[in-house]
Amino acid sequence: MISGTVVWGVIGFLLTVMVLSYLIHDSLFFRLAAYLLIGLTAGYLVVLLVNRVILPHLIWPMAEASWSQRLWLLIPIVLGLLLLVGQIPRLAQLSRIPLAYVAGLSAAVAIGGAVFGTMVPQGQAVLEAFNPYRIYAEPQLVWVRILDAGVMILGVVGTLSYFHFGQPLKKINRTDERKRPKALQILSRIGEVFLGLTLGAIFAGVFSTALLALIDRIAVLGEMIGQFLGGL
Amino acid sequence: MKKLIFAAITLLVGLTVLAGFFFSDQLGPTLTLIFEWGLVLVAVGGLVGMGYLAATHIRNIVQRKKGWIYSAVLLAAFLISMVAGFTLSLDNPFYRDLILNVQVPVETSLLAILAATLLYASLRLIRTRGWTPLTIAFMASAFFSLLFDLGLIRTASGTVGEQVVAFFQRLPLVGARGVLIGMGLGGLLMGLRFLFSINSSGGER
Amino acid sequence: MTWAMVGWIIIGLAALLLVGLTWVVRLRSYPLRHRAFSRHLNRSRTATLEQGRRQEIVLGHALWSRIYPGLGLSSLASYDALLDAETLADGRQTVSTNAGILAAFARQIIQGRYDSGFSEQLLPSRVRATVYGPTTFSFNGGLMSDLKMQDYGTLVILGDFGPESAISVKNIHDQRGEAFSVAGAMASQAALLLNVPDILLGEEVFMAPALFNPKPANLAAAQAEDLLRIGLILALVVGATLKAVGVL
Amino acid sequence: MAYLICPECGAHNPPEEEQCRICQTSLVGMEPVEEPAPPEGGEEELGLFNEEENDLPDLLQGLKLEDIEYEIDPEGLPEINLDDGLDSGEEEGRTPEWLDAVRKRAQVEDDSVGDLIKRVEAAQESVSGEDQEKHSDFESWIQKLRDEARDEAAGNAIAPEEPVDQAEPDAEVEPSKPEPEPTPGPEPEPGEEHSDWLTRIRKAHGIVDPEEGPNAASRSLLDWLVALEDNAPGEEDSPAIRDETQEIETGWERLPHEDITRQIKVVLEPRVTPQALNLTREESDQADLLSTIITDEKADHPVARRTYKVGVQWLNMLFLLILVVGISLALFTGGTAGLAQPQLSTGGAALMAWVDDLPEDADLLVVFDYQPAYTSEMSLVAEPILTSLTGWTVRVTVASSVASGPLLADELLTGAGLTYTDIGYFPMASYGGFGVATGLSTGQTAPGLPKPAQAMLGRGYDGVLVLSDNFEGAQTWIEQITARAPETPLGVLATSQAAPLLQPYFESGQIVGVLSGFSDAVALGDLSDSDSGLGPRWRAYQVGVLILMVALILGAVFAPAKRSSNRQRGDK
Repeated sequence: MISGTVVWGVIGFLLTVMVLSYLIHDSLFFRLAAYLLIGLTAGYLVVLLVNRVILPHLIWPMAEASWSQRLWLLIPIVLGLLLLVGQIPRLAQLSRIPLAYVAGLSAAVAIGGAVFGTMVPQGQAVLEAFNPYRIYAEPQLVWVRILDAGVMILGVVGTLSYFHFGQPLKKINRTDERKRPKALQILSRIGEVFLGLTLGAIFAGVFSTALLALIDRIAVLGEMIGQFLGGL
Repeated sequence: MKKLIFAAITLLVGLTVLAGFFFSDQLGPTLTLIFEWGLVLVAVGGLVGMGYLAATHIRNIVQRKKGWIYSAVLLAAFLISMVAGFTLSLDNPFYRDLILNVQVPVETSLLAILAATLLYASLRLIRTRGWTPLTIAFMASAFFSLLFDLGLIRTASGTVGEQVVAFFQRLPLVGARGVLIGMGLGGLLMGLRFLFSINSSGGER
Repeated sequence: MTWAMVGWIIIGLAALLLVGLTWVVRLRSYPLRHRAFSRHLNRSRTATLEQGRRQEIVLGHALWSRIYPGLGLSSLASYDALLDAETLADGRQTVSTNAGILAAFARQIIQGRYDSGFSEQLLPSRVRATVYGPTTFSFNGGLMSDLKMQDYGTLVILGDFGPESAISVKNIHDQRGEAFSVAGAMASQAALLLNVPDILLGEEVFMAPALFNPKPANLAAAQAEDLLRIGLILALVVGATLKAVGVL
Repeated sequence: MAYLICPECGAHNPPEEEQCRICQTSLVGMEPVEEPAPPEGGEEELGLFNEEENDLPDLLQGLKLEDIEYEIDPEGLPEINLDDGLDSGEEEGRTPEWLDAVRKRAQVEDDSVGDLIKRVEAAQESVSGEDQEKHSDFESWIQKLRDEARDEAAGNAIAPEEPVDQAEPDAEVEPSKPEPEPTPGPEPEPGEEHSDWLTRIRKAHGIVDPEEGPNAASRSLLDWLVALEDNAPGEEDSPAIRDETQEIETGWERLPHEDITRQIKVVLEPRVTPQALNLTREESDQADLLSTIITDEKADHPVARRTYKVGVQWLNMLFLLILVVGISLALFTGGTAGLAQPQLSTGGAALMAWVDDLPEDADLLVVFDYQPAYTSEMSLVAEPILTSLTGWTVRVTVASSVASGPLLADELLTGAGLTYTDIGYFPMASYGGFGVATGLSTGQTAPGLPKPAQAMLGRGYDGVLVLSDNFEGAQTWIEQITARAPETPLGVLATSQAAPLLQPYFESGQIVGVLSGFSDAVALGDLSDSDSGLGPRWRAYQVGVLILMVALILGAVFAPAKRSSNRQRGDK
């Protein structure tokens, strides 16, 4: 009697071989594995969205709620229906209403998130490096913390300058089109270095993670082949 | 006229949510309601997306487009997964095994392919971008990060060496803060553009 | 003054600047950097059209990006600027995402554009929004397959996406096509920096709509962002000084 | 009127523009060019094709575009037979909608098609104004030229009076297309003296009439031009055209491994009509214009083509082989000697200390924010924590912000012998973080959370553990939870790619600790324990990382130095 573990192990082995065959050449096997993943995941997601979002947020409350609450619940139901019906080309305009709603919500979330979730906390963190109580908290290595603070403001300001969109306002020819206004141009050189340092460190992390996945797959293949040969 | 109505809906919802950030006590319940509806719409949008996915592959099969056989495999897997999910429920061990034992090997293998891709790409960094402060800093940073990761550079705790190493390890954060603040600024302007319908979500010019 | 108030001041200033520059000043021109990017993109898309090949536009993985708020919206704004009349007439463009709601937005944009300018009976094919897969990796698997099965000449990656997109970039290069990266998380930018010559990093991604379609509204947003950034830089420097002397 | 010509794409821009409307190339410093004054008399009307109109993609596009609000009733417009042939599927006598649009555009818009049609009408009017007999039907006049050209080419005598619909008695008839109607209009016999120059030019250029076929008789000049484009590729090497070539930079040279340029035929001199033709100035102008159109259509477009370098593929395969073989050898050959033991990060040590201090019946909220692709790394990172918790009576509650979260939780926690309660999946991570954090802090209604989940969040937790595969995901949860429920300790388990940017949150005290990446897992594990499998994997990991470092160095060493100057794309 073959156990489920063995069956799933064999399936995992085959799928791994099919996908990794892509490293040599894009093949029928890779596509089969990829489309199998898409199909299964899509079906799973439909079930998940219905069972974990639509039902608990719309249908179940509808059953329990009072009449006045049901009126409120009708709004998302109608919006959802409009989004669905709007997929018919002739009725496309109907989906503009729920999309306008989502656009407004997304815009507000983006604004709030950008300011209160990113700009303000990150700005605070930059300024915090200059907090004298923090710098002189311990007598030793004060210079390291002062250096930290200096590097922090220089790096952040430099990186921001690097992102400046516009060219100098004075007339330019095409060879100058990558230039920024002078002061920002100097700062942007520093920012470019810090940006490189950040992306380099992240690249190392990304490669480490991907490498570990490769090692895992090779290990799985090796173990399965070992078991197979051992079983002969 | 229709454009005005859509713009008004966007503005009304957006301003209410923004006001909710400010008057969180007074507008708390309203905010909750708006978010609930948004969540439902995003979920319905997810279902619509699945509809697009299915429609694309049904079209491929009907029109016998190149690779239609893969579309057939996809649709079969989609139907099996959906029917099994609704009949067996998400907590059924077999269903969980079915999904996870396909997802894990295939996705991990895709990530493994990324390792090879990054290896190829690392051969081409300078060829692609040239010797610039950005690329030099990028290479140096990647190098030292990998060395630290391998444990080839070790420092005793409480020494100046440890502080210096920690200082260099903090440098990537500086650029990251700059990027995050900049992205926040961009996000703020982009949000305002949609809020004021300067960028239309309807596609008309 | 609390930090929350600082946040509201920033929002107010940004709104005033944007409205003023968009509807009052109505900029006719604002010289942007990275023109090379849009020139290369235009050239690549033109060559793709002339060769009868397809364009692939990826809108990213999320409308509500987690830590990069606005990336989802940014991808829609950039796509809107990329959807030109010749592409609509040619119809050989696929716009893809793994977020259903983003796909719904993209479809609406496409539909709106066709409704306002085309007799569809004359079109050999139509630009379509599609979802290759519902999750990041399933999407990438679908994209990788499609890039190999069909003849793509240009790949433009917009919005919020991860480092796995580097695989698709290699695909398009193997197909003798060109890739252009706009946005993405820092991890993806770190991965793509190595093999995508035309890439916008960090905040530069919000310049994309103005680069692709330098209409007054887009230019106004770009200049407003520049002005705010300069203000922010000054505020940080002043704030750091005040903090150091113990005033803040 | 003056205009600026874009140095990049050649588009015409108004003099006040600072950048090209088409390709955004800077026009600053460009000298405005004066549009040549229209020649006298009928020449303006007969100067049918200016540079913009030669842009056939635009012209074809214009045929399809209808994106204007019409102000003029199309009924009032003169008839021009543009539809026959192009719309073979149309019902006879019915004007297709796109043609109406084109005609309306002709009245209201200055694009290539509209302007072209206006000029055609102007030509007809002016010609009829000068001489009622001459060219009263422009289209049939052009058609006549073609017929004559064909007849002459076939050695027949030109028969001006020959009915148009009998021009091609031996033309092969396509069944799918309806037989075209003869174009109405007066007999253009006086036009003959002007019309034969065109025939001769066409003969001199050896141009095969693209209109040959059943619909030829009723096609218009516009239709003919459109068809010319279709025929052009087949006529590329026409010996009749004197070309010179030059290198055109196609913009692909920046692509990593090759510079692509292709030879593009560019006519450097205006066409000189053979003396034997004995042309008048008007004919000569028309000859130049037509020649330019024809040459433009025959010329190769700057199509980008990368020559595919097999060598690069081999190099990639070589490195892949080295990577796979190196990893395999490291994995499957025994021994752990010579391995450098990684140093446990301070964040990792702090997290382990925090877990050790938890009460045995601790109440933990575990957030699953990683995708199945990262299962192998996340399992290794989580193993030390789960091992510590095994045997305790901890109560674990699970929330997920990725679709596969519930499945991964089942695999990871059940595998470690822990029981847990799943409070749901949040389609939007930031939204889920907001809901969970609100629930944690208030225990009251949290948006996006079903009631059972709120009940689970109502009680206080001894700690929250976030398992995330990326910095962004982890940061979302950190910011939401530390901002709304700061009293709840938060620990993070993350992949290597999230590690570099998470350390500061630990230093600032927002999180109690962060265990990230394989090196932390190895530092906590026992390399000598063969059951853990860490030793071989760590060895393989070291090999892989070293191969990457070598690749980076080789890539830098063998990169051509010239790139540093011309590889400035995107300001990098």
